[in-house]
Amino acid sequence: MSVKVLYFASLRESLGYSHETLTLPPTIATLGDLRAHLARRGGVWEALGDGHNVRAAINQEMAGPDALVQPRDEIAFFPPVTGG
Amino acid sequence: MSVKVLYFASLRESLGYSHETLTLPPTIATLGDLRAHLARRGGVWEALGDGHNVRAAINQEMAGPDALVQPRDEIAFFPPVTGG
Amino acid sequence: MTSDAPLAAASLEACVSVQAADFDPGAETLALSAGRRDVGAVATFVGLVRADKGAAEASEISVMTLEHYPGMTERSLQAIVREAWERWSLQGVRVIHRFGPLVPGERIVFVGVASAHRGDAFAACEFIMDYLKTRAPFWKREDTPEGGRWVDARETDDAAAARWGSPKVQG
Amino acid sequence: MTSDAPLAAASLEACVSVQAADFDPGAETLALSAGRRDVGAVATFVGLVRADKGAAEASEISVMTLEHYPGMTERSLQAIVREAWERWSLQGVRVIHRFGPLVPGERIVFVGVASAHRGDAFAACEFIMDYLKTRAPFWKREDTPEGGRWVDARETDDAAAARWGSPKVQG
Repeated sequence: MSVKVLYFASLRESLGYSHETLTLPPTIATLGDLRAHLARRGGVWEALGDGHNVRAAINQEMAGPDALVQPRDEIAFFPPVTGG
Repeated sequence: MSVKVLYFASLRESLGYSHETLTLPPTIATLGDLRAHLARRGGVWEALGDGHNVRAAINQEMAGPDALVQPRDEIAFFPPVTGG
Repeated sequence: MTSDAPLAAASLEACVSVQAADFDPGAETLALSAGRRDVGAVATFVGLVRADKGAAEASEISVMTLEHYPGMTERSLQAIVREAWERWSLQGVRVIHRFGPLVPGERIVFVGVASAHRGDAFAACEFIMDYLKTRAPFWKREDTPEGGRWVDARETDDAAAARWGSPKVQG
Repeated sequence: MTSDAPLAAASLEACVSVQAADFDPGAETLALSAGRRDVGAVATFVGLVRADKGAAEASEISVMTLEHYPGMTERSLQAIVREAWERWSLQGVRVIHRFGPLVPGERIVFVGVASAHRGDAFAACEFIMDYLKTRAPFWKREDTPEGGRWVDARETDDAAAARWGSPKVQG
């Protein structure tokens, strides 16, 4: 399946780009799976791995690692928010 | 001694006037004494007696029944406040 | 005035107004941060006259008249502000309270607090309102087409003030 | 809109703005009670950019840039407002949050709440700020003459949001 992935703030800056469209292997069912998949790219991508303080949203709603990833989802990764 | 006494709000309305200058007998030492003294006038003045919800200030500071009354004090009686 | 400076008596007097005239809450809010780079938070409160007095009343109020105790009113508001200034780290405070006849929809009171952080600004603003409600010598009289009555003090206001603990301000 | 009316989706959208432009807190405050006779309390909050970042920093910030997640930002602010509307008896809410580059002294955020009573207005206003701080997708970057850095999330903000109990708004 294909999903759109967005990156924000310090994560966007360190990765060097703000979004990508990904075709995912069938082994990826959850947000946690997707984070691990991206972290395996190594280097700056390890920032998405376990133990790093990264939050996520699916279709513009905050989502945890067990949330299911569906085709054409808009998935975003970002550091804890600091507005207000 | 002589003191100035002020009345406010519903108390002023029921008594029919807003202030008076009183020459007090020497038996009156405290605010509680003064309230009892005024309540003994009877009629509408009983509103100043024990058990009635009347607050008092001496020289524009809130004061309790044990506060001492001094010559030339400005003493005020009024119902609980309702501003804001 | 910085948050570490002692609160001068002149500043205390300048930040409290008791007046018959209306005020501009927008201008007062702007003034609390104008020209400053150290204010991070401005919390304000505006109290207004409500027409609706609930189902128990026969009709809406036409006029609310605020009586006050000139002199003591200013002193008590200044004491409330001084106590807020001692409890929290503040950068500016403004209190305006009107007296005289007011109709529904009119403003009664403004409290504005500036601070570096929002927690201090919110807490001090609410504290000042709670104390003002139970300590400042104002009395409301409501007139309706059927006649007038003095507003009773509310126990909920005493409870609101009590949650701030033992005051230095006497009540 | 009365306090008993359900909050229509259109009203929810109308009361949240995410914009680069500045806003007028005075006009927004006035709008919350304009033409009404049932509003007794308007509580507002304005957050501003501070130059002073404390003793640990080498120099004052020259620019603060707010990045956000268009679309999700509006949705999350609307969810926060909806939750406030369900928790308290409110008559009006207005939330404005800016994005883009801002210099010290500039306004970042406005939250205004109208209610019959001050307790509801204060609580809802502070609740919205606390939730906005921990739930709305904004990120602050500070630039000083020595370089820039992204602002870390603060534990005190999480604690402030947690005191309101279990949210329906996800975080």
